Amino acid sequence: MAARETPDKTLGESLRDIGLSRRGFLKFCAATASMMALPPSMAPAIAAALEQARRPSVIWLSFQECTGCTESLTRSHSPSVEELIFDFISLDYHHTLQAAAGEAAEAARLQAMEANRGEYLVIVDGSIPGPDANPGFSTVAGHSNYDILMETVEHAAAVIAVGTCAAFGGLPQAKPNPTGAMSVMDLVKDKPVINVSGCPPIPMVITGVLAHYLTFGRLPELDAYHRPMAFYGQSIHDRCYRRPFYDKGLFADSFDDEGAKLGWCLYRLGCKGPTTFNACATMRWNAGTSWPIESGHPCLGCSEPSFWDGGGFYEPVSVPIGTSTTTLLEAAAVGAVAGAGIATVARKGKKDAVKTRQPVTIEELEQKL
Amino acid sequence: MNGSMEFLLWVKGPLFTIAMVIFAIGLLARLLEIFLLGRAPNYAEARAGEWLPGLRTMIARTVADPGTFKRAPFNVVVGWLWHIGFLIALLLFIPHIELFKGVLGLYWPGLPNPIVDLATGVTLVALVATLVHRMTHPVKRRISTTEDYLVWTVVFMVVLTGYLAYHRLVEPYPLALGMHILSAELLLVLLPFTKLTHIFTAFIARWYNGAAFGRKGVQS
Amino acid sequence: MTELTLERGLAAFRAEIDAPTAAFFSSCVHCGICAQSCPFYLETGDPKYTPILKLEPLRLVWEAEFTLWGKIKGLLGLQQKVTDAMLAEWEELLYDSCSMCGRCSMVCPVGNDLAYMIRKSREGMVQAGHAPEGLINASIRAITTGSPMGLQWKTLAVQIKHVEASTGLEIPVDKQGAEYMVLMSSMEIINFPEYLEAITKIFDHAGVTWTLSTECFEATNAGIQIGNKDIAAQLVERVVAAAETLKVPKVISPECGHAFTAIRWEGPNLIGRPYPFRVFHIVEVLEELRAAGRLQTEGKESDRLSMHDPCNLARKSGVIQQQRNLIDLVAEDFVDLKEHGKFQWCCGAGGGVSSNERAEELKMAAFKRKKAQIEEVAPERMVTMCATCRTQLEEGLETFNMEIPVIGLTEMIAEHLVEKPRAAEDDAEA
Amino acid sequence: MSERLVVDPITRIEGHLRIEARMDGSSIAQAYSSGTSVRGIETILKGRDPRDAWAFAQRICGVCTLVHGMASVRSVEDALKIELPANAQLIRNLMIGAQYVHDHVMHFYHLHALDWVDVVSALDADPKATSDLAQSISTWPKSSPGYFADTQKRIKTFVESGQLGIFANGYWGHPAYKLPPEANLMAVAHYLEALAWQRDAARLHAIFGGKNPHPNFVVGGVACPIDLNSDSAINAKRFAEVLDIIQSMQTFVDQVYIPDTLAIAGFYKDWTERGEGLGNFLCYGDLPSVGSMDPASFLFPRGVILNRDLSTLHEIDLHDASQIQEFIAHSWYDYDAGNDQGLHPYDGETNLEYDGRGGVKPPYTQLDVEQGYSWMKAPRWKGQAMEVGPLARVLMLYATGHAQTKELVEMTLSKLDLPIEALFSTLGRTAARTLETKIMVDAMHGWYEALIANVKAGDTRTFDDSLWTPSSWPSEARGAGYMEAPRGALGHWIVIRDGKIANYQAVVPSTWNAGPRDGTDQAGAYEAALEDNHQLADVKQPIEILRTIHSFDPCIACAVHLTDPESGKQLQIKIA
Amino acid sequence: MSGSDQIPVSIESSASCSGKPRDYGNARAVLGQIRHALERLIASGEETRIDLNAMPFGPGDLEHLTNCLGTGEVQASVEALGPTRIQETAIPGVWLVDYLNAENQRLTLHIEIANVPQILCPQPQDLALAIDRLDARLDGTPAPNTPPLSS
Repeated sequence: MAARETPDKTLGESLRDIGLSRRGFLKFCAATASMMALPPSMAPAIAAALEQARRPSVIWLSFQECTGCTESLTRSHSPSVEELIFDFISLDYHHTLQAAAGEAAEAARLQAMEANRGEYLVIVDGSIPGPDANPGFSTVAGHSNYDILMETVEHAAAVIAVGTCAAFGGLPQAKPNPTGAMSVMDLVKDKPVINVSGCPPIPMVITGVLAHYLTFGRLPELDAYHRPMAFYGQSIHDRCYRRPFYDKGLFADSFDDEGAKLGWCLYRLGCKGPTTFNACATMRWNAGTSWPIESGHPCLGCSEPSFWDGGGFYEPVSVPIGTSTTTLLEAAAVGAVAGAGIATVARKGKKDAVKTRQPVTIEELEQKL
Repeated sequence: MNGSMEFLLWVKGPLFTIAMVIFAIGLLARLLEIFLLGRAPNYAEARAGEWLPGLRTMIARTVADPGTFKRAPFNVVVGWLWHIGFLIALLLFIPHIELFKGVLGLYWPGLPNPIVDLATGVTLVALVATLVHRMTHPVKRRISTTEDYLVWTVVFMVVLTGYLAYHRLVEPYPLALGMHILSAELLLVLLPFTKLTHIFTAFIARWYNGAAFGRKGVQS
Repeated sequence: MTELTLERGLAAFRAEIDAPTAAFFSSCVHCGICAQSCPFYLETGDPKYTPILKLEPLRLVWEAEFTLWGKIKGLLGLQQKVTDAMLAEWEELLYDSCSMCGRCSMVCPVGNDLAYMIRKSREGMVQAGHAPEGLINASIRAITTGSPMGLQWKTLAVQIKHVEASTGLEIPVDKQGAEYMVLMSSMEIINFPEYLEAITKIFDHAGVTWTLSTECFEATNAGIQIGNKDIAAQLVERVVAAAETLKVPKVISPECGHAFTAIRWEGPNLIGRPYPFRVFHIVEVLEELRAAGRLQTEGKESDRLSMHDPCNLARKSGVIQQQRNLIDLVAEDFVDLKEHGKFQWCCGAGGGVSSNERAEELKMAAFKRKKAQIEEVAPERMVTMCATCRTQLEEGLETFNMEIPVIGLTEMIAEHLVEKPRAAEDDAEA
Repeated sequence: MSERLVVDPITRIEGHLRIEARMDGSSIAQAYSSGTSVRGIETILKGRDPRDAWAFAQRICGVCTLVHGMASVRSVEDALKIELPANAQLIRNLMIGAQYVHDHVMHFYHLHALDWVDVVSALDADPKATSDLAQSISTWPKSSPGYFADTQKRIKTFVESGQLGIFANGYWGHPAYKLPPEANLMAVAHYLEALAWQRDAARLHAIFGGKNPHPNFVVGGVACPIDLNSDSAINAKRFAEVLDIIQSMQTFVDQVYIPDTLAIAGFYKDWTERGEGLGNFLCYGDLPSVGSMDPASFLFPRGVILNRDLSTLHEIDLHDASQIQEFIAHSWYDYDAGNDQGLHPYDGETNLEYDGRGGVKPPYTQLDVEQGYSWMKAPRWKGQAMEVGPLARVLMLYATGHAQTKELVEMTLSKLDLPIEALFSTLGRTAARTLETKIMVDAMHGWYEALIANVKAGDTRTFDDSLWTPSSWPSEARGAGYMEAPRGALGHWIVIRDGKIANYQAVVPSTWNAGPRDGTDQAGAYEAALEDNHQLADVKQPIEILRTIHSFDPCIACAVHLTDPESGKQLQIKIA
Repeated sequence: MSGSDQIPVSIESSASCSGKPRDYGNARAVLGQIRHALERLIASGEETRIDLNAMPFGPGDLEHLTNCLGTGEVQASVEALGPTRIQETAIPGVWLVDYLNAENQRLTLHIEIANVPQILCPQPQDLALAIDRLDARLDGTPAPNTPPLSS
């Protein structure tokens, strides 16, 4: 049963094998283009590419995580998670979904690495206690997360860091970072790393990135944070349907006031949309049902690095972090003391000047003639 | 590693606090430096009180007398334009109001962004004009110091980075926003130690002026 | 043997700096608008005459010794120091090219009172030995002779005789208990004897009791002009002593701008106590008489008149409407210069410039501003109420070949007084 | 020393769990449960805004996704004495209900089923016979022979591709698999259907909370306003969507989940004879019908059952320092005042200490179970280990005479022909989960109707802003936020000082269940259950361990606590 | 079962595009885009597809857009990988193409500005086989394992 042969069918072929017509294939390509945030005119290119593509092996490593990213993946509807794992990729190691446990599970990982050397994709969710942290902070099968990661990525084609923990360190790395948590790109330097950030990421973005790799065999265009531009190229704020209210200066001040009910901008309630780059505003969540701002809650900014330490979730973006009025009053007091000091010295200088002042006399003036 | 976001959080966090602390220390020091010097008693019989004319001058001096307007229209108009534009952007842009609310607990209604945006654009143009004026007008060129150019640069940077960030003309955005906040912090830090203090002391100066003249029966 | 030194100068600067000065220097944004209000800059076009620049020595002392930032700069060795050479260079800027007219104080957008600081700067300049020769001479003369022009009582006594002869009225001298003690300026005594005649007539007409003092007849104050409070105080003390001796409740300053501000505004502070009497400019007194209906005039001047407000009287002392009310009494065709009152332009001679021979050229240059103003309204004659201004106007207009006579307001009033009923006069004489 | 059997990773769970078992022949003599990953969220929470806490706490777990956020906002609300608008409580109940139904169904099909269902065996099934089987147990429409043939073909294509993906290296063909091929095929078909169904179920969270996983909450209510006339609020269209989702949940539970559970259970009745464990059960109670957290209005009652004694229910006080305590005798932590005592969560500490507390340097093959062997603490109620979760709740409901529960339990027992004692077992636990899902989905209709009634009566309040601003808070406050999470009793304890979090401790279901031994060598629930009558058919393929462990639905990320940065304890060298 | 059916459901006026002007109407921008696309179609025959999933629509925007476009005469459905529903709008040449998966969840929603939506056209590869297939049927032996044509 564990026998393994290199699959020799392309994705296009296997799709037709399960009864997909050419129209169906066309439709699939249209949906894929949409999912990859590509213009619909790209569908033919996708079709051509898919005729060449094969099911790649994917190894999913879970480290310091909450499984939210996996849960999110299961919410993907285009393609669905079952289509993804049965038709498009070979998910050879994934703690939450795989049947095998213990030694058998670890063996599955090693087999996949061996059979697909240099070609498999590694997906990581969760941060990793760095090489300087206590390796005991997070282990699987007795091995530290760090060792497992480095061992697994060594012969990988590319690494996809799914979720903000894997991409940027996320929650474990939030101050004071008790476990020395690090992101994948902090640790993996010699492989292409794609960050699919979000807490969790939008499921369609996870599958969209996979689809892109699957379709074109290369990484999509990435931004400065190694995130695919197609999804993270624009801010929530710029694509938010409430943006016109922001521009008009109409804001909700509470969660069920008139403004909230009328869908006014949530900036005042702390929305991090202006500094957050993600596709929530267009792709939305759970089959387009809604997204946080549509459901009345300000954006937390979860796809951005260090968002946990980026100031209170209910403080507007422009409010500084941790500057207290008390500090300022103290500073003002120090300033008052300093000013008083300077003034006292100056006054003394002035007084002395007055006291020791010699009146000008005619004789003195005459000398100047 | 996470570059611009870390930069943003740093400028929004510790650096902002540092800037505000330097600002508060510097400003208080400056104000006390002034007030503690005091004035000598005046024994001459006053023609009128000091307070009212002083207060009037504080406000009235904002508007140039017609003669000055005629002789230096550029100075007056451009000065007005960028001051007003700057104040609109500073005080009536919603994110700034939220900042004041967050730091001072005071808030007021803002203006729709397109208006603020327009004001900011005008301010930028006017600021460039002031620089050209400073470099070409004989008097201004003669009296300008390094500080004048430094202060101009900082003020211009504040407005420019704000404009760039708002229009997202610099990527990544946290970098753009961070630059804006950083230049604003630079402005805050420089404020008490440069001519920027006039934001506060001009009103004191005007009061003294108005009071001195008012005492003699002239509304200055 | 003491001498004036840089150290004394710096100490004087230091002693002069007060809260307003600090507020002013803190606020300057180098906008250059003060230049646009300075006749010396406007008419020469030389930016070094920009008013704020004239204050650089005082500003440097303030920055170095009165500010946190200056202290820090000092520690870093970045703070510029005031040197003797600098003060020497600034002497021209602080004396020759500034009449302390205060117009810049009126337009500075941040509200800096620049004239106030020029006055303070001059204190330091004198202590450092950097005052113009002309003003030093005037000061020495004023102290030693009682008049900056070296005038003696006997000269005035001759004038008194003249006036008494031509008017038939007695000029009261050293008369205790008079309402007013009248002060004169040397310039008036020498150049405009008609002034004494005029007030004699007017006071007689209005029935005002007044007196001159042999102890002190001179109100001008060279100490104010050179900018030294020691000399200025000595000169003020003479006035105060005379007024106290004669027990007058009121003292009238002559038609001389700086004399008025010296005695009216600076005097009490120079001697460190309030006066036991009040001080008026003659124009104020005349206006008071007019308002009380005590001036009966007849006939009006029919030619086109305009008026020059002396800076010290108008902008710096708030006497603006009074002279207009008075001129309306006697003139049909009066037209104000476009900028007048508190926004008037200086004639160029004030603040000691006229006593500073070396500044002659600048003084005439500055006058061009006034000239242009006069040309704008094209009057047939100019009226003013300050001997220095009047001299400068006359000289200036002559230099530029403008045939516009200048007259004093007081004389003009005197000329229009209704003759006392002949009968009564005759009776009296009889 | 006898050989230790190690299962690590335990897969098809949330988080990182390791089981070590000391074998006595083929029987488990002693079992040790270890959480092997730590993040430090409680430590990270210190000093932050209590209103933000829910978002941090929620990330304790993405499977439970709602529960920690809920417990967190409740802890702040308890501390500040905020009473919710009734609508907010009802919306929260609906969200909790959706969480239960979603979570339990996914657990059964995607995490637990492969312990009972042999996927490979399904290839041998006759689609027609499968169809007959399906139709005999349920009216679920997707039961045609063609449907099962398609499913079979799909699996076949998949298997023949040579890439087995998630099914690679399963214990296929293990003698412990007892289902006939047709039942296996039916279950595999439902495995796939449930994957599709759960996507729809999760949409309820998206409607009220903006997304799932990790929907949004606010202290003082819910973030979504209600306004029937607004596009941008919960309006009539949204309500209709909610009702659709509830109905689709109900249909699936009634027609698929319950019949499948019973059908599969029928083949594994021997699993009612093992895996009981402690016999002590604890519930905090939950699902109020009013705005306040009044236990009297709870659907799930509160109490403790000791030694299977359903006749005596013991009261719980979450604030009582002597009742709930956490011990660390075998955990990689240090307590400032000594490691032998227990600490009530208000005073709880989380100082990481791996090396000094017996942590074995990785890579390791065996933990030092004499010392610390887990990142989980050992919570105790009055010193006693407790089991929490669906079985505890169903027993509480049964003991308090909840009519629907009694009916469901009796129906189940009679269908399977089992005595009531059968509940105290691995299979009993799994069945209890199914039964409470039914109770929950029915209750959701009631909350929905109550919500609609309020809105129709003109009450659209969803948020109480009276204590929103930190300046309106007392300088010090403490509160316990609790809920019945799908995996059991969950509590968050918060201490607020000057508007900031001074201390934060979560004692979670999987800490109760998966925690290690305490100082008196009292085993945790997993350990006790594994020590109850477990013989392994093949020690190389310890499927029996997976069955019992999975019956608890482990959620290990939840269970693991974290550091205290101020103490710097990690750096201290302990002198023994 | 519930009272939701008694809740008054407010529906925006569907008759005209002007309707209630919305404050955040991104629909309006798309309508402008459609207009330009129509011009291109008429001028040069160039077809345009707009992916509405990529639009930052607020609640109600899509309804506004579809209400404005109205309903035309042609409706079609393609059963492949779940249904795809094609609806002509009241504007000739403007089609709504709604791609759904087997669970009726939307994969993506396109507006096509074309004479005939692409998915309705026979695919070239299928067309190449058309004669063979017809011949096979004429022979009475339908070729096995051929993808079903949409009916």
